[in-house]
Amino acid sequence: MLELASISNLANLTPAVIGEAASAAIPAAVPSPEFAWAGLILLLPAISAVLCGVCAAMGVKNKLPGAITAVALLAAFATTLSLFLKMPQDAPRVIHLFDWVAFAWTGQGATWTSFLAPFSLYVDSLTLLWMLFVTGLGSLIAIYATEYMEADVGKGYARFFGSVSVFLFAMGSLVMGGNLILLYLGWEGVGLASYLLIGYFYSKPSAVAAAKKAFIMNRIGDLGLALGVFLIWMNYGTVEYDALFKALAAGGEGATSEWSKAAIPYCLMLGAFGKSAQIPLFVWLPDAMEGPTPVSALIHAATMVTAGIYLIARTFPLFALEPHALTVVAIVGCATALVAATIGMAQYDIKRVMAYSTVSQLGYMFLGLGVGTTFGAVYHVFTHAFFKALLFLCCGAIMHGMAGQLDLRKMSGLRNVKGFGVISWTFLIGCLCLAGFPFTAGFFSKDSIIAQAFASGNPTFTLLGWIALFTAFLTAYYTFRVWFRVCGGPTKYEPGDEMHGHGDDHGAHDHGAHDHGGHGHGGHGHGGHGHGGHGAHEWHPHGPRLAINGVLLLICAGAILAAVPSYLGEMQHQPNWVETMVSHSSAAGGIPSHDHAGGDHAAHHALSFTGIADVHAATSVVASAAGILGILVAVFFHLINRGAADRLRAALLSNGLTRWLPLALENKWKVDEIYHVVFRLPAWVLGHVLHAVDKQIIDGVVVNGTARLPAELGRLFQPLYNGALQGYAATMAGGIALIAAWVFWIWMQGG
Amino acid sequence: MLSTLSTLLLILPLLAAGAIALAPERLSKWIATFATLGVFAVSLAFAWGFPGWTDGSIAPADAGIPIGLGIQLSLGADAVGVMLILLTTFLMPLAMIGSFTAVKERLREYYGWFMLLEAAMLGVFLAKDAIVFYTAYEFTLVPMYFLIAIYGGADRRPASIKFFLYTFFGSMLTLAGVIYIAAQNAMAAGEWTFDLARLAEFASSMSPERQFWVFILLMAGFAVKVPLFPWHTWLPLAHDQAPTAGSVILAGTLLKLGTYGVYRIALPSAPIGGVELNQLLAVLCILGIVVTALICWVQHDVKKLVAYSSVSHLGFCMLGLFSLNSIGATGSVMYMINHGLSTGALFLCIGMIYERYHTKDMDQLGGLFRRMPVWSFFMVFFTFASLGLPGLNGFIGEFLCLMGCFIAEPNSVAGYPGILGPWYAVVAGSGLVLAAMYLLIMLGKLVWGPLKEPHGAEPHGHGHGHGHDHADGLPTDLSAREIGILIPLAVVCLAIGLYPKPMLEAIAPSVEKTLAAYPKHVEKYVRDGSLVKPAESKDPTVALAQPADSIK
Amino acid sequence: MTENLSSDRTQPVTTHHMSSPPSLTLVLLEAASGLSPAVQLTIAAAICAAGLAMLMQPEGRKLRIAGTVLGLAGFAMLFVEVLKRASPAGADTGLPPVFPVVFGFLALAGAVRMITHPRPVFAALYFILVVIATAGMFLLLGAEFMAFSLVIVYAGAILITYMFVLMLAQQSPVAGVGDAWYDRMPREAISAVIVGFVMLATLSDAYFSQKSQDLRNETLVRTEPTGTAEAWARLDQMPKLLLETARKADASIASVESLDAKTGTVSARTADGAPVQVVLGADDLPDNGRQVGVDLVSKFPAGLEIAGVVLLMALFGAVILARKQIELGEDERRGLAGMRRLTVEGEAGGAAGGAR
Amino acid sequence: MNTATIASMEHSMFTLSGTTLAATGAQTVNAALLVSALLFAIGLVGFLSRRNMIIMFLCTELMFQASALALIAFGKVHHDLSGQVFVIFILTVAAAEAALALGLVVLLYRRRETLDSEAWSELRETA
Repeated sequence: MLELASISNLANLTPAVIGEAASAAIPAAVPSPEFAWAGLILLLPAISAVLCGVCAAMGVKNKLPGAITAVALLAAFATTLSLFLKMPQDAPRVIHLFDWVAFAWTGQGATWTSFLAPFSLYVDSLTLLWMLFVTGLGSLIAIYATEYMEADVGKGYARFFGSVSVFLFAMGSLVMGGNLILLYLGWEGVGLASYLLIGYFYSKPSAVAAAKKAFIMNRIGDLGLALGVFLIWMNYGTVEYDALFKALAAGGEGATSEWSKAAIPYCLMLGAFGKSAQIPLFVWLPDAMEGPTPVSALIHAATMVTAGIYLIARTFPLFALEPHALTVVAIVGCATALVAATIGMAQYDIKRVMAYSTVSQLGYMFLGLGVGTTFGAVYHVFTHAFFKALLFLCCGAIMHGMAGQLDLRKMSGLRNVKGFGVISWTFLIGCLCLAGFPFTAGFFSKDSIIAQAFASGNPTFTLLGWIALFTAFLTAYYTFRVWFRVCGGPTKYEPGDEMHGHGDDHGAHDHGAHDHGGHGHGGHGHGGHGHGGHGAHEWHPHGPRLAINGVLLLICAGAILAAVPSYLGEMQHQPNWVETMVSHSSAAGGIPSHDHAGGDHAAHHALSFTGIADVHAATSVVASAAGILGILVAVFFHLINRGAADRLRAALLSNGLTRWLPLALENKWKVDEIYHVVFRLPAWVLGHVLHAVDKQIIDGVVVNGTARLPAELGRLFQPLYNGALQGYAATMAGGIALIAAWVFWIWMQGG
Repeated sequence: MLSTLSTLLLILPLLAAGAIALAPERLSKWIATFATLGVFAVSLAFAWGFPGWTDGSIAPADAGIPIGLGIQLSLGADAVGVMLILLTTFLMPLAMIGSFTAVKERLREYYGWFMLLEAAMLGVFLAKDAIVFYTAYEFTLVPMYFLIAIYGGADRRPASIKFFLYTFFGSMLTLAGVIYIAAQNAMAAGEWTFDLARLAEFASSMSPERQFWVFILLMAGFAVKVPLFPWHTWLPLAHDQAPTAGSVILAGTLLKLGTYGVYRIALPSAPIGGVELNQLLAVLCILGIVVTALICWVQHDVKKLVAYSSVSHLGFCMLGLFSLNSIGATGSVMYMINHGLSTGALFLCIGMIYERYHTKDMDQLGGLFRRMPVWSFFMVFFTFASLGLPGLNGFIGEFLCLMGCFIAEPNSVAGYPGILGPWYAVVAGSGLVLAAMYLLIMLGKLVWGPLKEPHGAEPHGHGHGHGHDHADGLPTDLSAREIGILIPLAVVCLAIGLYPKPMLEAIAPSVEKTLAAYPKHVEKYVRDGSLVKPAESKDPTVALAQPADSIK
Repeated sequence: MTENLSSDRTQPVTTHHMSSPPSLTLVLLEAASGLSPAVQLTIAAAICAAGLAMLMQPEGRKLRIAGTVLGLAGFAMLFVEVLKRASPAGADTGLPPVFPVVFGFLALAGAVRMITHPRPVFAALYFILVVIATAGMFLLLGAEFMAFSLVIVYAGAILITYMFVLMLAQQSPVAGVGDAWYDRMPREAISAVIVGFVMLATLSDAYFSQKSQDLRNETLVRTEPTGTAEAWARLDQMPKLLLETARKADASIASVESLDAKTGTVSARTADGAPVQVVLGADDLPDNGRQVGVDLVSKFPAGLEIAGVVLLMALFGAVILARKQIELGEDERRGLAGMRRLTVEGEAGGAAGGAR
Repeated sequence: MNTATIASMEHSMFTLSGTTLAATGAQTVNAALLVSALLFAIGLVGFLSRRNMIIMFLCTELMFQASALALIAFGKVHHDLSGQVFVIFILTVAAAEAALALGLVVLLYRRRETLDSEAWSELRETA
């Protein structure tokens, strides 16, 4: 028994070993043309996008685009659900829809003689899991948005829903695509949708800049992904998952250079970090909050940003081949989690707090992947999708009701305001989940990640585990800072400056038109938007109506129910549902052996001070403690003694030694500025220099100089052409004389 | 039948030019439009009956009409040529229709020159004979010169002169190379021929030094035309000054004459030179990609920006070709076509703006989405097509070009010995990011943001007026005619993006034929480090003996 | 005038050379004789050129005198050198050929004076001197017809035209002070002289190199029989003259049958039909004018026609030019009306020219 | 005997005092050629250096003279009268040229009131 345990422990030490064992375990895919209707999951959003485009072109002035999208997404969700129910999950299924990129050549000695990337779906339990919450949350948020965006009906409404549909299509092909090229299509497609939606309020320069930034940051990641794809094809001759896993299982025949294999995970990692806003590339996500809040909820919290986790989970066998890759993932994830959490503590814009919290939670997920629990990571993706979407939607609802107010210093005690009850209490649920309050979904998922960090026994991972625990404390603190500030305390609020949110941008650039629209939709308090800053006296907050409240409740239920698999798992002593799903997928290699034999080893684990033998149990206790501690700190600073927070800040600022801390946090560690100075500015200057070089030197000196050379040579002789007859005559006569002289003296003498 | 069609392709535009010259001026645009549509139909018929889609052969295979000195007036193309022909004939009617309101005087000359231009361009793609190729290749300069010089912007004179002289200068060297090969061939074979296939066959058997120099000569003209990096300076100027339709054709097709020339003449004729200079050329491509992308970043003139982006994009295209493997070269050909479509469309979009506001300065324009949502839709669409969004046309070519470059490493795992390798692709790949950067900056300034219009150009009142606000009779947003031009382009872009397989399958065999001589040379190059100088050439006697040999 | 003086001085120079008393010229010549013939000729040409260049300077009488001396010395050197080459070896005991030298000096002096004289009318008159001297050279070369027609056509016709034009164009043809500035100032004399020098050196070397000299001498001798035969053949083409000439030799001749061009023997018949043979002498040849006339119409009929056409066209052209009304530009009209010109260029050109 | 005929013909015409002063044919030819070369050079110099258009034309006439002399001299060398015939043509051309050129000069003079050839310099590059 002891021997077995130590072996399994050793196995845990080096993920590579797990990986090799696991990659062989991925069953071959079964071609399943009978499930071709699964293509509807992609087709429906695409159709919806086209219809929305038609609506925009026709100038439809009602909520038709929203309805189309909501219906299409619901239908896609239904299709996904039925696929989930009908498809046996013993082995992945490949559903070939049509040939997309495909060509072959004779090769002349080349190992690979074709490049095939059909438009096919690779459906396994991981795919289904992802698609379930993508389409599910997608449809819910679309419904939410039908109400949320109603001020824009007839203006940007169709554009909004068209972009959402495009997003769902792209996300679908990202997740369901049967090869890396299709994944790349989805990868960039979600980038496009994200670009369009962040820049939805296009009149706001900040929104446009944020959209641009998001796309460009993502592009850097995309480049990494593309390089990874090149490497994969180079080594394995295929970009299709099924063939790739087969090749991996066979030991990767054809692979000759080690570096090219070793580089694969790092390239893919870069792509994942870009899309999921991890440390080098995380700065775009907070800025992305310029988009409408449903978008933030759907794309920038629940679904798109988890694509990086999906990518690593999907290609986990490749990561498993390279021993250090997962460590890097873990370190980056953990660092991101900590940094983002620290920034989140000091932000006043509640949406930004949520954005940094998203970055931080994504860091957890990467940590989970890195320390070797794909299950933990995926489970956290799953729970996070619900509770973070919930949190964003709550923020959105508050913003919707408070005329774009997002500053937590300017709102208080909203729970008592009429119409904000549902928001406040669902918000609380979301916060509890995020803070990892015991027995919420977030608690279980986060715990499984932290526990694995300790359980692996690797000292690096243990350190990361401690950091993660600390981060959990910070998370709880900043989460409840928001809640106590906004929903707790005495009731007090002031309206937004109309510079945020959906209605305001039109107010900003087109007052006349908006006043019209605003009054046209009057009758439910929306007129207040129209007046905005002008008529603050008449302003009063208005609560959301059915669509928003209903969706909030539904998602809240989802966030709560997300914990159910864990309960079931604990009670029935079997792997929980998500774990089962993950273990049937390509990410199976990252699931730690689940027998509690690890307990035998407990004496050595880092949390042994708790006295609990089981690492998981010990982690649960410590993490709960950290979370509750964080909440208590928040209670002190933001509910009981709100002045204390400001005093603390002032005290820190007044001390020269600690002065940097609040400043750094409030200024987001100046990462944007550093990037600007280190990358953007030099490139910009270089651009100007190169432009000058191009214009002055290449074109001016070299090209024009060459062209001017004959002219200048001619100008040398120009004085000869003085217009005087005799000048020409002299030249002619002199020429003749010289020719004659040459003829007589040289030519004839020589001859 | 096929040869009749190919002849018809050449003759129809010429006839149309004649008709335009004779007919009343008000009919010019209609003759041009229907002639180009007719040519498009003929080219479709040609493509339909074209037998070489699957095997990379050149059709029709007729010998052609001898016109003395071994020159054969023979027409034919491989699959790549046919695709470029289709691209040309597809873009021409759009360019013609797009000129209806933009050009208001000297219509007869305008459309007449375009007809001649089309004939010349088709002549290049259809040529099987080096002299026919060269004649048509050079003749494209004449109409384009006049189109820029007469109908261009404020700086049209220097732009047109530079365009003409620069490209002409380059192609003189190409002609020298062609004639050198032909002369050598005539000396060896005893009779003159300019048949491209036979010349290539002969040239690729010449001594390494000769191939090296011949390749340089041949490349000289094409490098200017493409344009490769340090020889690109005529392009932004010409694009900036050319009328919209001229820019469309310039970007869409004329630049492809250069890439097609490399593909069809330079690479197959002197494989040793191609291998020997491969790294240098790839470095130039990459420099072009990165440098011009950075230059794009600081442009204020949107047309110049797109023009510089052409240089950057064609860097990708040539990089793919110079990767010397099927993947890269197939991607390169895809890129040629897709660059023609998306950049051509971008120029059309910019032309539409220019017609309305008479400025291309991005500092004076902004937030046009508010004013022109339909235009903005197309602008965004084609911008994303241009920056290689998967699902649109630009992606697959770009991806394959980079991939081809990436896998072309000396000890390739994929069994493709190549000369380039991952580092080249990584640096070139930064072009992807930079492309996103400058194109999105362009969108951010032009389409998004607060509305900004040049002073005095603002139409009456507020809101999305659909009245005829501009003095030119153009509506605020696009007219039906303009939408009608852009929709076919958008549809084709989308179609290629969603189903590129037929094109790829047709391109791959042709490309492989063109590059047939390369694998063995590349292998030798990788082994010896050089083809021109053998590894043991440090011995001075050998080094001396080598050129002497080659002279014989 | 100086020219006449110098031509007087010519004789002693050449004689000195022949009889070798020391003089500066001789010393120079002696020194030069050590050089190769081509170099000697070139040096002589250079001396001529230098003299001419000095002569052309409008100011400085001393300079012009020096130029005259130098030019004459150069001419003399050239003549000596050239004539020496023509003489067969050891034949320099005889006197120098007077007439060619005299005519030559006259022609050259006239030409030099023509291009240096500030007054166009005098230049034209000096040109007449050149024409007459050249006609003398023509006579020496046996071209009497051309000599006289040259005098008649040039001196008689063409020069008169020039005179007319000069009269027309020159407001004050004889007012010495009022000479136009452009007549007094040579234009870039030095460069012109250099060009002329190169031309002269080349030509003289080409003419008088030993090779061409030998060739010419040989040709002169070799072609003489052919020339004589051709002369007789020309007589044969003129039956009337032939008969006349034959009658002069033998009055009994009634008709000429044939002329042997090689020997100049005429086969003729008397009135009664008896055959007579007469050998004609050199004096019996037709004169140069007749011979040239025969050659002109028999050898160059087309040229003759074309010459006629050219003259006709010149006539037409002259008529048209004479009838042409000058369309004056605004500027010229203002100028003629005594107003200030509008364009600066005319002013500047005139002013700059005047300063020169 | 026949070879002597032509030579004696000349002597018969220009013998002043016996044979002493008589030049041989070769000497005359040389002198004529020299004079021709000099006349040509002087004419050229004159053409290039004189500003008066009429004098310039006179200088061209001088060069015509020079070439005529050379032609006749070479005709003498070859005992061929074609040289003299060509001189007739030269005279023709000279006459025609004089007629036209002087007409032109008159026209030019009437335009600018000067015979200075530099008054007409419109061919100058003005850059």
